[in-house]
Amino acid sequence: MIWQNDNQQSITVAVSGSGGSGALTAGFILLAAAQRCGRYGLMMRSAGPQVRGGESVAILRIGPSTVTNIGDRVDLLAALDWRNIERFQDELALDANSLVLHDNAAGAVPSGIAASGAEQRPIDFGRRAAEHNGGRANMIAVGVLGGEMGLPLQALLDATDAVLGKKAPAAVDAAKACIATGHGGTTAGQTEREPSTAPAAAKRWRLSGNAAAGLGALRAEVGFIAAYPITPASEMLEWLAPRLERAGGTLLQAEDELAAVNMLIGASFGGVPAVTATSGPGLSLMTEGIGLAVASETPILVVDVARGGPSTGLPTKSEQADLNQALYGLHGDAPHLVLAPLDVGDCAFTVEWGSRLAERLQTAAILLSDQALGQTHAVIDPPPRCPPVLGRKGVSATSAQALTDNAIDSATDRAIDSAKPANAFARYAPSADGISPMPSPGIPGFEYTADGLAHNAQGTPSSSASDHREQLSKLMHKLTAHDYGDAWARIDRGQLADEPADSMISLLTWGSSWGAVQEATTRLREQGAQVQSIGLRLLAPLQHDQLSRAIAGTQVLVVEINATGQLFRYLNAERVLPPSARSFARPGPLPLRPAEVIAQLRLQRPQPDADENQAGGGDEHAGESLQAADVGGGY
Amino acid sequence: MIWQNDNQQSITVAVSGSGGSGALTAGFILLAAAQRCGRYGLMMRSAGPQVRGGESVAILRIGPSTVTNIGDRVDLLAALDWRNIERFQDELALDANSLVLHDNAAGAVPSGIAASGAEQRPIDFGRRAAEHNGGRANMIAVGVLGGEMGLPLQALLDATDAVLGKKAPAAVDAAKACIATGHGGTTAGQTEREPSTAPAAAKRWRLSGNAAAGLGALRAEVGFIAAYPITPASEMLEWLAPRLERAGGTLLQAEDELAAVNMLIGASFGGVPAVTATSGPGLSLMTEGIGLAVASETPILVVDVARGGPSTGLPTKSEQADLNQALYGLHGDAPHLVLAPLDVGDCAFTVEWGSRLAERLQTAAILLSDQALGQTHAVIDPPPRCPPVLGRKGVSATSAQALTDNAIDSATDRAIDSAKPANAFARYAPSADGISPMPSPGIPGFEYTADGLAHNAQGTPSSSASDHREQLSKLMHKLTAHDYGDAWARIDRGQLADEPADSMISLLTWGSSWGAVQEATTRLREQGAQVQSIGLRLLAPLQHDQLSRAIAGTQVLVVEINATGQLFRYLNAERVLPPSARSFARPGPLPLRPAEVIAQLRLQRPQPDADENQAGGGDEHAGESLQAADVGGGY
Amino acid sequence: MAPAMIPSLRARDYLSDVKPIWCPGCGHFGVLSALTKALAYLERPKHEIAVISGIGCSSRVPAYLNCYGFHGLHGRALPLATGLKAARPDLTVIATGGDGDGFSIGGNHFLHACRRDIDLCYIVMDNAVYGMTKGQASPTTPPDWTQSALTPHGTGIPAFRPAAIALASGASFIARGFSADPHGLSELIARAILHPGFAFVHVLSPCRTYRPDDQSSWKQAVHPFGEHILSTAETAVDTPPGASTSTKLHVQDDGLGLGVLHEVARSQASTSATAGANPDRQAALDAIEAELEA
Amino acid sequence: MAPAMIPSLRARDYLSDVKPIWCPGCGHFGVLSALTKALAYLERPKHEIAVISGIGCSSRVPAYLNCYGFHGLHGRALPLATGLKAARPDLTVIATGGDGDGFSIGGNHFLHACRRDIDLCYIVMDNAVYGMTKGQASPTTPPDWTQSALTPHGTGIPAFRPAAIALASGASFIARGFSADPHGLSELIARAILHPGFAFVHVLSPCRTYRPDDQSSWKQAVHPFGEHILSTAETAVDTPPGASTSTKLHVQDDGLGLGVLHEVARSQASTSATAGANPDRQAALDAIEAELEA
Ligand SMILES: Cc1ncc(C[n+]2csc(CCOP(=O)(O)OP(=O)(O)O)c2C)c(N)n1
Ligand SMILES: Cc1ncc(C[n+]2csc(CCOP(=O)(O)OP(=O)(O)O)c2C)c(N)n1
Ligand code: SF4
Ligand code: SF4
Ligand SMILES: [Mg+2]
Ligand SMILES: [Mg+2]
Repeated sequence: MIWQNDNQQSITVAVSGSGGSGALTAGFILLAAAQRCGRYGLMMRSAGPQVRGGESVAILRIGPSTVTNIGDRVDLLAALDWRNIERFQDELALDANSLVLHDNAAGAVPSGIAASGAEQRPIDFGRRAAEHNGGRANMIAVGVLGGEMGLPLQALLDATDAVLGKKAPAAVDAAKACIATGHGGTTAGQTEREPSTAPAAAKRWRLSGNAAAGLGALRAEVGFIAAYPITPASEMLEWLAPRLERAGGTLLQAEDELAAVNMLIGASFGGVPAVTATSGPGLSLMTEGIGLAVASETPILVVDVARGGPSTGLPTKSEQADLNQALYGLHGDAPHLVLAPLDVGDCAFTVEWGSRLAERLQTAAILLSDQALGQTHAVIDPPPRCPPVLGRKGVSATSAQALTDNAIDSATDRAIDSAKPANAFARYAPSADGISPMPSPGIPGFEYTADGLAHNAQGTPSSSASDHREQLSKLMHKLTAHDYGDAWARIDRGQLADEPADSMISLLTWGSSWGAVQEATTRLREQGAQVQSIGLRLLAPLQHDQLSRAIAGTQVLVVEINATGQLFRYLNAERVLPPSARSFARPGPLPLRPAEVIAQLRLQRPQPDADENQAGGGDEHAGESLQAADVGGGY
Repeated sequence: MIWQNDNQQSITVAVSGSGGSGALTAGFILLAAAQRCGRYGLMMRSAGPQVRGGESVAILRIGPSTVTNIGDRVDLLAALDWRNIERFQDELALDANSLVLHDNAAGAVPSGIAASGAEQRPIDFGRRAAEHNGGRANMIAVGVLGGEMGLPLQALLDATDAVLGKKAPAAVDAAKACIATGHGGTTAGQTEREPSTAPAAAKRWRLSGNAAAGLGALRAEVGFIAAYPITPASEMLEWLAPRLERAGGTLLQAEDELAAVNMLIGASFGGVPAVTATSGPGLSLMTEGIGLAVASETPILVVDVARGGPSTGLPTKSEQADLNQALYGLHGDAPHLVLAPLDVGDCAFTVEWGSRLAERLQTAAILLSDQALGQTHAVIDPPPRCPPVLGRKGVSATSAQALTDNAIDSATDRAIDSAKPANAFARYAPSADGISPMPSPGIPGFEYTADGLAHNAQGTPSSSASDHREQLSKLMHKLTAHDYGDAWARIDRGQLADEPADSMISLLTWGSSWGAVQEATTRLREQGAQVQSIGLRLLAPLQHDQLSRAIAGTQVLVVEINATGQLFRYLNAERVLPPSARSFARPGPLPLRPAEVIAQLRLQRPQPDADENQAGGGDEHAGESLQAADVGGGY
Repeated sequence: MAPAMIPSLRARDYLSDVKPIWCPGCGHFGVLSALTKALAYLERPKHEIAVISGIGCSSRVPAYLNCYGFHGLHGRALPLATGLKAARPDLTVIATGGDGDGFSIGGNHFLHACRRDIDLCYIVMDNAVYGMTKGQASPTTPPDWTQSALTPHGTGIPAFRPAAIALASGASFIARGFSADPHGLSELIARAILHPGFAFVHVLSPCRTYRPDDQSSWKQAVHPFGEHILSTAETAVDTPPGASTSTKLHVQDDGLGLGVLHEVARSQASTSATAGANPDRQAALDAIEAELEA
Repeated sequence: MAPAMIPSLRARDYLSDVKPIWCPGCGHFGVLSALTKALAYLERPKHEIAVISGIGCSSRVPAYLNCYGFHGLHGRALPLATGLKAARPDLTVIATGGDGDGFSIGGNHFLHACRRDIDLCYIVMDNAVYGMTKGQASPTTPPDWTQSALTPHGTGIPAFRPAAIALASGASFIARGFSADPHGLSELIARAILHPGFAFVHVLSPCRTYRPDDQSSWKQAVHPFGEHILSTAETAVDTPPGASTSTKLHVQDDGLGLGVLHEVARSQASTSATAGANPDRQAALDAIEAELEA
């Protein structure tokens, strides 16, 4: 059954157990072992409501090429015990082709699991662990699963050192002994189903999306972080705390999110690129501050590792439902950047890009990660650096000479943009690209006061209509005039010619849904369909013309994990979708599966008497009938 | 020149002067006088940046029928002096048909004013005031203007008592003497140009939009208010403070907006309808709390008296730029109500309706007033009460009997919706209309814990996908299933048949822009155009079918005062507009004038080689080229 | 004034059937138990009680009781409770939460609730850590605690002193209890509920999971806070040295003294700017509308 | 320690050419003047100074200076200033604002800035009213002030005591000045700027427009705050009565005593959880990336 999950030759395994059973540790060792033998993989985890020590499940998918989502189903489940297993029923997705390894000593297979029709194979995890001094059932499971997955024993043992490294040597030895026992007992272990080893040069990284986001901040030369802990964003901050210090920078734990975002603005005003991370409730508290960053033209990046909403919502589970707030959540017209990474590794790329764009454009950037990216651990190829972006447009501070000359240039682009006026420096002077030079405190001759009140070019508060218009259009223009290059989206056109055929389907998505959508694309193509997938990385400003060109003439399905079709509505607001475009949106917290997307396309084959004109007068209700739950009407 | 401003026979006059000159007092007396003789009117005011005592202008428009906006131009300006008058140039809108009354003692007419071509008539306000002991120039101006406007002297004198009532009698007498002097000197006063007196029964009210909003809260039987002061919302609270006490209720000044919104939730949880008022920065701070009200199904109403944005923005000036935040500003999918009053009196109607809808639907309502409504004083017909809305769906608390019976009914609709379960009361039980009975603390047998975490029907936190979907769809369903009746919009179709002709133009707008749009409609009709105007009062949930029907087959222009066309984009997001619909959006702070709307329609006559297909592939850029400033791209 | 032995008989009647998510050994169990004991002692009917909380392990309390309850937003328990009490003075309103909830994100409301001195009982379960978000430093964490990955060198910031802040802000009742002493704690909670003003109960409530070693020492370290000299005079700042508990609080508090630390009469009559009863609402409305004609 | 007479010669060099929007006679003029005097006395180059404020009449100060400045959000001056100082320790960072800005909406940041004891000078121009929003009660407004339409019977809440809160929260320097005494005030501000920790300067700064009668009495009522006993020992709560200024602050402060109320050495070394210099950023990044292979 293994390697047959799909044409990608991947396998999905799960380890479940009650508090203290070590299901997650088992998962981490398997993932690290996959990394060690040139495979790719990812691991999601799910836990019950207990703060600590409750039941939990690790679900891993491992494959020979990049694994971007958890797949449709679980091939193999190792159940260490059955405590509260029904909580994970939906996540586990067992079926008649699955195999369940369980310990008879833990009781009968629960009816919910049995109902899946999965093959049941009792393995006495507990008894075999007891053979080793300090041995534990979860390590027997690692051995068994590793064998079934074709992971060589040595890789498992090395991975054990890497994962348990900080534990007492005796515990590590006991774990290794159990793993060997488990591995030896599997047929797979004996039939030498070793995966093809990847080229030695191709190093794989193992990290979570939160760590990748932290890495992106380091790559962007961020020098200041202030944040308030919140699930599921805290790990990004915890990853960064020691590393930012090594790279050179300051991290502050703020008293709340209001403080955090304003601290960022202070540091950035001081010339130091600044980032924070939060989740929905914190993002709500930051909106006033983000608006100040926009109006005062002080660059900041806010990473939202989204969880299920509304309100306190589902703190440990994922949903893509903060898009509305990220796009539209500021009072007044407050143009800013919104970006979203498309997979775990892309968190590094997109955070770096987002921070650099914010710096260049002197604005706030909101980056939408989510729990499904942030808390997923993956084995990936090292993610690329973001495209080059010019740095903050500054003023020359090197010499008194520069000041006598009143010359202003930028450390990075050398353009002379403005001259120091006799009186006050015109911090907000209009310019061709909408970007005004931004001196940092400490530079003589350019003293200015930043302001969140409507202001004139000098930054002096002004309520005149003309100043307001001038500054507003400067804020908008600098964002739209910038050339974002090709990174605005990932487009997978497969082997198709440049001009798409009329019968082509475009699967349009964003953020963590990309993986499943892209896999659906591949599978559909293999079934002969003409499909392309587009994952938007830059959500605002929308790259209207590029997107139009990319989807021109195709049938568009917009895929996302939220109840109201937030991306679909946004693209309609921007008038970029054809009237025939449809929405597939459903709430979280379950991760999107490729098969769901494929099933939607089946559902969406043009039906002659469809809902095209059901409402009066030429309007279109398209998409609404296709969404999960009753999401008609207008929110 | 008077009465000839337009076919509505209204007149617009302005009084300007430096700090302490009493320009605003003059305006208030003129408005009160208009009220006293059966006229309608409104008065806007504008002031310089000084906190107090700076220059200011009162602009009044008075007419024989309802006055909904300030008009296109100023007929008559009385300048008490010229200090910083250039600050008001844009607002004053003088032209060659205007008349400027000025005091030669205050210096020459400034070039900016003279350039308008207005007739200049020197009047020695100062000298004539000095003839009276304690006399002041502004009161001479009241007399002169009152005469020019055809207001009888007695009305002016009565109005003086009403407005200056609290001042020392000597000051009031001096004012009256000056007014008589000023009035006597006008030709109008002598030619008995008395306005036709309105039927004695028809009483006129004089109040600001903020006061009207306060009245709406009283009508809605609101019993609790907590708020933090902010311009331009404070006056609503200050109006309410003593009056809520009289009507029976509690008002608390909170330490900040975070506290205010959570205090509301507490009071409402206690069974007491609760309202707050704020402006953009405060609304930003309240978004997390509003989301809690949505998720915990605790009714609250938040009135946003919007000012110019972004950030601290233009605190004393108007803009309709908080629509995005009101619609989309909460994290997660958080369905709620968004409403906007259409004129000063409609603030009473819409606040009452919004509060009652929130109560009925157990959700948060955001009401978008703005500075142009809130701080405008108007003489109007008493606004109607909102349509009847059933009250909060409660439980019976009258007797132990009811409890033994486990019967639940509502004080208002008597439906038996749910029975007390053996264990915990299912506060969030699904029901046909999506509304679950909400007991107030104090009622035995229905104890429950409200929660902002995802929860099951009992309110117990749950992260299961099925509970999440069930509760989310309940939140959405209760809003869409409700029958909002006809109050969702004001539609002025004029004399047209029910089914609009193909050549008909629909002017679609919301909030404070309604007045100018509606007047433009009337004028265009008189020019032979087929025009209807639609002012949306209920913005979310959008009444998709009704709106579709109303605009079916027409050419739609969406009019609003913000830079990015927020309503236009929202209606596109909801796919309710035809592809030919266009946007006229420009930023504040200048009030919308009917002539601007008319000019836009001229601009928008179909141009053969229009921008219909300029971008690739069937998408539409419609509207963007028509907006003020450069608002392309996607925010 | 000290209530007699609290009968624990009916305490469990105040518990709902929702199972706590707390880790085994968590201090918050003791607080929950003390709270139910206090309610039973006071014989408050559960439907007349509302328990309001923020977010955190400690903030889960409302759902574990079968009173009315509200599990609100992180840091906002006090304004929610204030709104409820102001609108419904007939109810017994109790706010519960943690040190992060109350002193970090909720610090401003703590200040102003103390100032307002509204009749609430506020129980903070202080474990000097953010339990719920997995072990970051809270305001009451000692500056040299290095176990959080977010502050690997410790916060470097002296711990927040809740009682001193409450005193300086005007709370009229301040007590400190220990979750491992549920009887003593239930007595303090009962007195706090009875106190007609803002009654702050600071509870040392160890986090077994994230502060296991540091907080096991509390058991040895706690001690009674001097004598319970109760003054109905003004608060410390206006009181000569040596005269009142308030001064003791300033000069003797090591953060581990248990008991009532401060108790004075509530200093003001009302918490609301305006408040009125409702004899004939319609008549009042008619009169207000009539004024608009003038 | 007390600086010699402050030469007012170059003070005006710190003024921008933006005209204040303040009402004639507003106390804030005196504070602006004292601040420029202090800066001139300290001979700080204006480009090395950043003045950060919130929103309010008082918060307009930055634009009236020609230093670097930030006119931020209502209530958020302190976090903005904290972020700036943490990122740019080389700058002299001064925060200014009003009583509403600092003690009402900004109360939490006030608490935590005092605790953090970061090297900032925070000048609050307390007029016991919200000037900018036209005369509502602020936290420092006496409970019986009835002139605001929002609180027609007065707030009924005792006034907030900024110095006591600052002390309880851990500020290492607390002073009180009077705007009508710009020389004394400028000396206090200069000392506050020199103090290497969080230095809070509470300035009585009358609002001529909304508190004309109430605040004219301040001129008569202010008096020196005891002697300036400066202790470098710990703060009041751990100090026996009678030994330090801190105790005086608790027992003798009527809110009108001028001078340095409290001054101790800063209690901690750092304000940041982690902070590092940047010898070779790329090398560090490479090493961090390499660890991801393991
Ligand atoms: C606005 C917001 N910010 C952050 C969080 C994340 N959060 C939840 S609980 C908590 C801290 C809880 O600590 P404490 O109040 O001390 O309670 P404990 O868990 O220790 O009992 C935090 C930071 C949140 N829910 N909302
Ligand atoms: C979030 C937010 N809430 C409210 C306001 C309105 N507001 C502006 S200034 C101010 C009070 C200012 O009072 P204070 O800080 O004492 O300064 P003063 O004007 O008295 O000098 C308020 C409430 C705002 N700008 N932002
Ligand atoms: S994490 Fe700590 S505070 Fe939270 S339940 Fe566990 S022991 Fe208690
Ligand atoms: S309102 Fe008061 S505080 Fe504001 S400028 Fe005028 S006098 Fe000063
Ligand atoms: Mg805690
Ligand atoms: Mg003030």
